[in-house]
Amino acid sequence: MSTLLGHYNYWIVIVLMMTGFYTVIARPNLVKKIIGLFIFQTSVFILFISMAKVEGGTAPIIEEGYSLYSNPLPHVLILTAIVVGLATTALGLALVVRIQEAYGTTNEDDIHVQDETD
Amino acid sequence: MLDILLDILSWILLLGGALFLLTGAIGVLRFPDFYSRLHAVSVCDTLGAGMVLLGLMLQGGLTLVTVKLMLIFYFMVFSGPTAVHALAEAAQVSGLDPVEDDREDG
Amino acid sequence: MLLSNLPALQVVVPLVSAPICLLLRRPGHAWACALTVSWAVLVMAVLLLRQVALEGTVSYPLGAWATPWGIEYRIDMLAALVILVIAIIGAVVMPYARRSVMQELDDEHIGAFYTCYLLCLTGLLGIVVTGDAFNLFVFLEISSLSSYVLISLGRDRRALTAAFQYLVMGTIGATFILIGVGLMYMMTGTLNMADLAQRLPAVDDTRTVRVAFAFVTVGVSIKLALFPLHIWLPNAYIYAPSVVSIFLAATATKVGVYVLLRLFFTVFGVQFSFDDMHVGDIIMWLAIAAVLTGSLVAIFQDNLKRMLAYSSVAQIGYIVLGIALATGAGVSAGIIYLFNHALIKGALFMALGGIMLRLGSVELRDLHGLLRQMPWTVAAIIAGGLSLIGVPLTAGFISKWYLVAAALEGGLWPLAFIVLASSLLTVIYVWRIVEATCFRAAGDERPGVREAPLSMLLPTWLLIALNLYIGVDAEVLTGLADTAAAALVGEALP
Amino acid sequence: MQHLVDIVLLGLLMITGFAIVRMRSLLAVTMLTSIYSLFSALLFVVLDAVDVALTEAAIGAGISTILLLATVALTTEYEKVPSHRSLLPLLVVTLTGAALIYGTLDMPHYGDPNAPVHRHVAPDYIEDTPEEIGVPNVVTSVLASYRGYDTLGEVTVIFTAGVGVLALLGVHLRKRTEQPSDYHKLVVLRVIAKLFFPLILLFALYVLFHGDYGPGGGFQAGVIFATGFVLYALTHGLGNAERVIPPALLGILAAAGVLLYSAVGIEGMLLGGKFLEYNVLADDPVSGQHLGILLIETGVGITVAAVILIIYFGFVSRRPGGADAQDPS
Repeated sequence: MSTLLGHYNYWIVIVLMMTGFYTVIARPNLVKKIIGLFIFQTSVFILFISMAKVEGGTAPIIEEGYSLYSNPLPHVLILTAIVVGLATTALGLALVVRIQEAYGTTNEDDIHVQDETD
Repeated sequence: MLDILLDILSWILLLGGALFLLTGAIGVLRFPDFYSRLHAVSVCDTLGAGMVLLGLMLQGGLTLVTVKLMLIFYFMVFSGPTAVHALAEAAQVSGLDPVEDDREDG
Repeated sequence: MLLSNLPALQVVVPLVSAPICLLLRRPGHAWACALTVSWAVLVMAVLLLRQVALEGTVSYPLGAWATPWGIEYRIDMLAALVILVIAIIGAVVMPYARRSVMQELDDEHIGAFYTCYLLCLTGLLGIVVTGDAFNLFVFLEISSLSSYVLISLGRDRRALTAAFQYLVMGTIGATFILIGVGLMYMMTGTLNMADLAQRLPAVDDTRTVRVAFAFVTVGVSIKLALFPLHIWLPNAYIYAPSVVSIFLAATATKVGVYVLLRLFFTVFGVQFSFDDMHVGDIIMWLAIAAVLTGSLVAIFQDNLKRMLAYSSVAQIGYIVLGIALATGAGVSAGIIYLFNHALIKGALFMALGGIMLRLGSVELRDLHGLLRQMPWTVAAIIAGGLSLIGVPLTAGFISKWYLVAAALEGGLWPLAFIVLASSLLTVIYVWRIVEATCFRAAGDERPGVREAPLSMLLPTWLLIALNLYIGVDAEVLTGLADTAAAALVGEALP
Repeated sequence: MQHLVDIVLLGLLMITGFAIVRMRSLLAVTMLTSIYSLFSALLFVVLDAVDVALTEAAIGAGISTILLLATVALTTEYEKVPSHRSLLPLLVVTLTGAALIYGTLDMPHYGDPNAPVHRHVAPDYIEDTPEEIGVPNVVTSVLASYRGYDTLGEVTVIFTAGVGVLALLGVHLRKRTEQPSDYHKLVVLRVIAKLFFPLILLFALYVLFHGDYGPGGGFQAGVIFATGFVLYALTHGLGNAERVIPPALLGILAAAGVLLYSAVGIEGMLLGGKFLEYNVLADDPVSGQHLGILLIETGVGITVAAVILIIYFGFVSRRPGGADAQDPS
């Protein structure tokens, strides 16, 4: 029971991560793949932020009247990771747009067919 | 005494606001076509969120938080109707007609 | 001031020059900027290696914050060697780049090209220098994102799909690494690698740490293209502009290997990695599979770039084989192999770039009788090929010699046999090139095809010369590699 | 109570996530992705990560959604049904998920104050920040000072993305300052946008300079600043927006931000300290820290705002009248 209460949120986050991961590797549409990556990464962010939480703590902005703060370090890491995620998303979508212009499709299977007939 | 009164008032506002928001959500699900759904959203949202904000302001008292909440309120009063206007306009331009008889499901 | 801040400058100089390079409007200026910086990086790398050789491991606290609170730069012999590899390739490839890039890219992209090259250099150097697990992730992303852009600048539209595939796999790999780092942090509360190494043994029987280990390993394996996670590599190398193929083939995967070494030996320790997790057995089988399939597939390729790309998959297999032995000799062999392979593959891809410039194709059937028209380039390919096979008096011989010796020392004679047998496979595909370029008559006329320009030929032969030099006198290199390997294997022992 | 809120939010995230996998209309999926991001931002607030929540809301729900919409407008709206179904992805995902769940079994419990993460390194940040850095927001002090080098790397990453989009899509300056074809219909939007535009920029500056005391900082400010211009471009046409802020200037600004950040680091070296050491920037360490943090946050803000606008212009200028692709009308 204590395992359940102590870990249920991690388990849900893992399920979320895997939905994103599945979308990346199973879907042939390139935009959908990028969305999958986005979900995958966002869920990993939740994992990090969850471990920073202290029961009864508050946001790590030092103020009088509070003594227990959540861990600021994972917050910092995830701030960085969010920006890295945006960079990846932007670059990936730019590639998708160029692929659409070059192939006329954003479906991975169609692209393979076109490449093989070249 | 005043504290308790303010507290009760703010809770009434909060709960009332929540009720309106819920009504709006049900409206979106139940109304027949796009325009009436939009109507449900815009009216209930403005009122509901306004009430919630007001309730929170009463909770906050005379602090910086209340000022920020007022700014949010100001922002919402303008942005809510504008967004709904833009949506309705977009729907109209793209050729979506309102359903006049609700038995024909749109 | 300069010397005491050397570790930071090693990364900061290319980092600062990247935005400056973007601001320079003229393509020629951007090239000059990239060239100057590449040479400066080489000078710093040599100085740094000297410093490490004299004083031992160098530590540099960024922002002057004490570890583990701040980020630390930590350079031991292994790191200094890998930095030297990157710096040599960068310094040699830049004079070469001017002509090749001018021909293969549109003018408007050249500025962005050199900016991305500098960013990629920054990222790769940053990965090697850092002593912080999360900082490694950040610089990994810098190098990855810039290499996606560099690959996508290839002329063929397939460059776009190759870059996209690499982006998806690379991001999955990076996210796996992030998960692994997160789990390690969760169990220890620290991100500094030295601190992690101290605190992990206390919790290394927990399932969380085991899973963390697995995730980082898989993530890094994607980056270094370990079989069967190599599927992004061939297309990325083939359709990228020639300069990018050279640079990435010679450096990017090597940095991946470096991260793997760092992880297995420094962070988790030999005992945990190899005795508890049995990672040695797993990667040994994968490496054998990589060596055999890579070589076999390479034999049947008609596109030379593709042939070399698959050969890279095989060569990475050899390097990992050395690491899998987990002995001082094995790791040392892996490091020597890493160094030499960067030189060999750099030279080979450079020669191909020259052919690409003059011929516009690297299909085997278009190269018939090329020896007459481009004797020096073809000679470079043959010399590089011999080194790839491991013929005595080349660098390739030294690396294979040490690898076989390490395998025999561990009593694994079947392994030594596989190394030798797969060298025969290498002979076959190298022979195919020799046959086509030297013994086949040119089918159709190739008017106007002549020797590659001197600016491209000289760098190519410089690398070949370095190859031959190491083949004759490898003492310095093996000495440094032995020191690095001893530090890795030794520091983890009780 | 805490657990209840957590469970509700996580449940909503699960529903959204499954809907994203199942649905084939990419427009709908884009909106759901935005909602997913908003829910996670809410969860971050509940988990005390206010800075992260602000960033996630601005970047995940804001900018990413705009980029996705632009891409969907340029490609197809409906995803094709895959021609073949393979069990391999499902197998890989199941194995990965199972491994992770196996890994959770020895984890410290959620919210446990005795977990290693709360005992080592982090407590010192909270304890030492007031005297060493002198700012109340510990996230800012760690981000900008203790781990300032990571942040430099992060600015470089976003700069790389800007250069990449510039190389891949290019930003073509429009000669015509043409108005959207349905310009007259946008009166309401234009008026409101004009009303909000200065306020958004003001808010961005507030977030930038208030980052020491409350949630906020360079990234968030940069994103908000950029969204102001995105709003302007949406309502007044791309041509007009490019007259306000010319694309050529954006490249320079993106580079300038990175250079400002590195210059602060190098200044530290020149004054005899280490790279990115702020203590030496002023006479006493704490004001040096203040100065350093302010300068680097400004650099971050400049680069982020410029790069996001480069990316936005790159996407929408991809076809004639590009901005119309997302115009509400």
